[in-house]
Amino acid sequence: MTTTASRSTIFRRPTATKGFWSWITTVDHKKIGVMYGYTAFAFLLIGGLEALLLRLQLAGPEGQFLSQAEYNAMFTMHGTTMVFLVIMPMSAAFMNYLLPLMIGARDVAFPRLNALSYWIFLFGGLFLYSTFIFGTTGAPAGGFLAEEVSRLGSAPNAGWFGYAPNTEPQFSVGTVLDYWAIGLQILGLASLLSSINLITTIFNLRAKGMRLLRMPVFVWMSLVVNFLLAFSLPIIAVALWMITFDRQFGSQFFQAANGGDPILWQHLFWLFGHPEVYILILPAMGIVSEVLPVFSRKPLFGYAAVVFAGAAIGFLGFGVWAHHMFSSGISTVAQAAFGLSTMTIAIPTGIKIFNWLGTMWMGRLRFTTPMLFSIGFVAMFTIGGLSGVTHSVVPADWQQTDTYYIVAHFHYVLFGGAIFGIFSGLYYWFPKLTGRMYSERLGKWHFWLMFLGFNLTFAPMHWLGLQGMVRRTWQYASDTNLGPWNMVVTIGAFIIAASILLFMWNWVVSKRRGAEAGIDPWDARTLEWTIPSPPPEYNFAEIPTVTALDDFWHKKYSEDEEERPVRRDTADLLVEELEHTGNNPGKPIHLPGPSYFPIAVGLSLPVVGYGIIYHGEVWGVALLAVGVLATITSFVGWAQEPAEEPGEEESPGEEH
Amino acid sequence: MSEPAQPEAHHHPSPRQYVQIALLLAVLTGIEVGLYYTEPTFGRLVTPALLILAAIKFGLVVGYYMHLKYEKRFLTGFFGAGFILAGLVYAVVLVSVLILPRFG
Amino acid sequence: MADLAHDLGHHDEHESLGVDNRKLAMWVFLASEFMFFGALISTYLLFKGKEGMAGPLPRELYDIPFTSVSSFVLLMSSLTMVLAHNALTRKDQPATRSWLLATALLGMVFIAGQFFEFATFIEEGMTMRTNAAASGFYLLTGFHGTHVLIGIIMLLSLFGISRRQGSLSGGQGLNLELVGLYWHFVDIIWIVIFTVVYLIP
Amino acid sequence: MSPAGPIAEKIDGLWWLVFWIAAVIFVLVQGAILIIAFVFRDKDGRKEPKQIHGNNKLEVLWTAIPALILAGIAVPTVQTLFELTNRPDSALTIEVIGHQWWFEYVYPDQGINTANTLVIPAGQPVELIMTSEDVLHNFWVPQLAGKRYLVTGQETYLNLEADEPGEYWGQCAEFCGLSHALMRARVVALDEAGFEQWVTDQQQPAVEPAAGSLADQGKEVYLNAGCTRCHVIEGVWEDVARQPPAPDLTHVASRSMFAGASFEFNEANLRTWLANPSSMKDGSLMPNLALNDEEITALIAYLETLK
Repeated sequence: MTTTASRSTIFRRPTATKGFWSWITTVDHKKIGVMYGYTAFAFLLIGGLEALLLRLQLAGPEGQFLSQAEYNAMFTMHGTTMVFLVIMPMSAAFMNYLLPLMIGARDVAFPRLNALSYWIFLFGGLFLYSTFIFGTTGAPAGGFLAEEVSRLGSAPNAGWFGYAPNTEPQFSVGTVLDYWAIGLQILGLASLLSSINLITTIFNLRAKGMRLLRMPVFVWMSLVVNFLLAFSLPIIAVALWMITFDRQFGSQFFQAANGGDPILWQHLFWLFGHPEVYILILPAMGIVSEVLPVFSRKPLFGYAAVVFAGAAIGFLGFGVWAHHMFSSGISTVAQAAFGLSTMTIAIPTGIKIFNWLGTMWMGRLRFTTPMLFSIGFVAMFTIGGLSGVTHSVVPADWQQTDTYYIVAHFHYVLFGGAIFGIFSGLYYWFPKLTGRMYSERLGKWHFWLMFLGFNLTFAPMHWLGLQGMVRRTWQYASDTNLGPWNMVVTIGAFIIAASILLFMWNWVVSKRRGAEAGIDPWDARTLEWTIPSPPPEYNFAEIPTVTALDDFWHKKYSEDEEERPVRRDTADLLVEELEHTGNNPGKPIHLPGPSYFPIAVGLSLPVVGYGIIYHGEVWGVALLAVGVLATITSFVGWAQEPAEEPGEEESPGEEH
Repeated sequence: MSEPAQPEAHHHPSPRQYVQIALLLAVLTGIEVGLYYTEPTFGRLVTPALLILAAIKFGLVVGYYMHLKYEKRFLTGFFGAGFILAGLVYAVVLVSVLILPRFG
Repeated sequence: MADLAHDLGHHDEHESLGVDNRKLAMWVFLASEFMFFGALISTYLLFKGKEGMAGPLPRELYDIPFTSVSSFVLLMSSLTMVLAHNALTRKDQPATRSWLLATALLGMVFIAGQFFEFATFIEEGMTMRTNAAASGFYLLTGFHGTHVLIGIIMLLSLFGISRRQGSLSGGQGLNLELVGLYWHFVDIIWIVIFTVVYLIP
Repeated sequence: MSPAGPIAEKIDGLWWLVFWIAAVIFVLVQGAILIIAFVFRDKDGRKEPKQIHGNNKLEVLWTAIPALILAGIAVPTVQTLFELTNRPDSALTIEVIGHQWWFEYVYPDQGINTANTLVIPAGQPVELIMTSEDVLHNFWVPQLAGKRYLVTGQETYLNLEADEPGEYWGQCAEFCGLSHALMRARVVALDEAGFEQWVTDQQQPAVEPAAGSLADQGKEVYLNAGCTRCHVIEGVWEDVARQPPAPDLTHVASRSMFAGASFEFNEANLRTWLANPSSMKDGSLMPNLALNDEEITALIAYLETLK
């Protein structure tokens, strides 16, 4: 260790590159991506379980399966988990793992910041779920409970949107909503840090020659998503600070009696909320735009149109938020304006759908599982989009908002859209991740079973909503004829659960015993298929130079006079050579060393969270102090630790 | 904006220029505070004047102290994007909560 | 001004926008901070003029001369910050350190001014709990103060590194520039706050 | 959806217009997907596809056509929107106040205060001026009009009209806490004469029970078991400790539903309710007064006389 850095090593810098310890201190974007993926999948199972409990309660009229408190906790946690702990981190898994590979970089711009984002996310999620152990709730002030709220019921119970004033201390007694507010605050911070990291990576670490309009569409969609994250998360951070101060320090932001304005919460929440739902859907759109061309053996139809449509959706996302509030009594002029702006968003979405159809037109379609999921995405997302347009018509929305019609809409868009897109991506990049092929038969079973279950579950919700079934209702009267269709929905939900089990079985078995996949099983078009799978830690032995969009395809194929691709005779040789050089690079490659500090900061933030919640007690204040101190010392320690870019003059010999 | 002196080739404002800019900022702040006290007389004119002064100070600090004037164009683009987006979005919030309810 | 630290090693292999990663990240972070402070400022503006609220309103208690002095202090700290940065480009380490310290001290004077102002308001009966406008005011100025505090910690750690290592070079040089950007940003936010919150009726 | 009033009909008309446009697009797009999947599937001998990159004419086309369709939808949307939200001048105004888990209706001109069941004249526009005492609620009767929030500290307006006399069901549509599902609304539309009769009945003070009867004992229980802390019965007990007061019981029997219009006003439901209110509506603000059976029987007898 050279003199300059000696003081920084209070304890020796971690050097493990294998085994458990290497995962804890890793800064490798691939390991972080894998960890994001597995954590998100674990939360998907938990969120799915919550959904099944909800469906059992609603299977028949006047159900008694869950108590009112438990039902409210389950639907809130289902919403919060699926949005913040499943789709966002799963998109982060794809972005972290694939962005550097697709743009020809060795790692993200700030590897340790990337690790920090993951650890803050993980411990933020665990902090949120610790409400089931420590959280307390009860009847509103002055109310009486039928019986003590069970552990299952002591979780945030004011909806994933947490409308004020129901979240005020006098209506939400106990600590569960503090867990919700501070948990989301920590998760928001994780996404904000990773968005800044990825924006810098996309702009500054592209392969030579890869101009912006030569980047794969998934990279473009990630760029738009990260800008949406960077600009929308601060808004929810302010809103969450306001509700935390209202609950903990008695501020009057949403106390209507003393000047506060409950509608302000809705404005701030949905100002973040709508860009948020585009953050959930755009990565899946990016995945579909990568999968469709490969299995149609045709370039993406209208690349520039798809990219600009994505950017337009991202930007317009900031101008439509009040369509969630049409019936909340905002002025008629505002309702008209937001209704029209919501309609304009349907146009770029339409462009994307037509361009996907254009991609498949005249293609040579191979119906592998990723292709099936992508076509499923296009079909189901169209239904979600169309039902979305029907409630941009304001008077119609007065009938539809807060009913199961809206539940159907956003499940068609989020489940039919994002989850289908994510499964398409998981199957598509499975060979790259593991070096083995998944079982096509199991994959198809999984798709058709999920497709059936999905439609059985969410199609009936459209007319349930139109017949007057209200959202978040613990039960519905027996004289309304909503019972039969609700039973169908419950059965559908269990079919989806079965299909998820099929996926898990396929994943676990094929990871070990799947057939060898090689580096380019799909004869694909983007850079991540030019390196060995699973990719070595340094990704590219030689940073590639890119001359055109879908450069790898053009290296493998030339075009005859009818513009039909003809495989170059050198193509197979090229693929073998890429595999060979990929595995043994010429010169040694410097890689940023692992570090303790990301996990240290990640651990100290929830301690601050507990401190804020229990600042009333002495040990709460102590916790707060310890947490803040730990955060600062970890950051200061981090600043001392040289990031160890290869160009460091004084310490070329540092271990890596 | 008044340009005290054409910045030399290596586009670093010299310390002397920094001090000049600082003085200019101080003067502008003084004018702002002065305007505050004339509020009863000028009435409606004060608010726009204060906003313009604030904008000038904003521009001075961002342009010279944060060196945005000499940086590449897209940095101004990112920073401007955040500023304009915030301005637009919160203007709409303020309008729809404070002004539009009057129209019913 | 060219980056203080020469572009680090692997930049030439990549198609980049020609700005160092950390500087690009800082500018994007500052852009997103606009949304943060924008939300706080617009919340205060919403509640500022509301009738029918209990207790003293912030605008009744403002002490404009006192606040304009602390605004002046923050403006001057921007000057000392930029002089520190200028000194570093001339490799004049002692001057850099003294200007850094000056900036941190001015920052602390500003924070002291804020605490004093909060103390007088609380004495006059306006706390976080009095009414929505007061809550908005405290949250806004509180978060701005916290950002100034974080800036001071960064300035002092730079000062510490510079004293211990005798000089700021390579990566740390760029860090000084980034802390400078952050500090100026906190200053221009205060310029907006001072005008919109304090001065405009 | 079966609308039963002019406002709901306009909304329904608009909905079906947009629905059929969406249905047509649905058939076109899904059809295209199926055809593409079938025609261009990878059968053996199929040549490599032409590497088409895009077609600007097509791009312009499928940007313009959706824009035109949406413009077509936008015009009736804005028209209907402004039409339905202008406040009618000659309408019966009723104040609706939201509480945790029941709707309170005050008829300012007629001086009536009732709960759970909203009685309106058929064929006449009615304007609801709404606010809430605690959290956000959302008054919605699907057959008569769209839904509108009840916002704490603010007034919101909703126009309502029923063509024919009859009973129309509604519910609170905005999550408002533990018993949100049991906060229902029952709207009864009466013809002209019926409504006049109802108003005069409601304006009378409470019926005096016959001295010494079971109902009379019930009245005693009401007076000293603690009910008077929250419930008003005109002519018996008016000033109430708890502000805002609980539902006005002067004509409770005339409403045929109670506790957020979620339970039939019959002997069995009343008995369980009076024995332990939170067992039926979790989190209910009505305490368990630990009444014994006789007191409950007497109380029920008295309540049933309050037509």
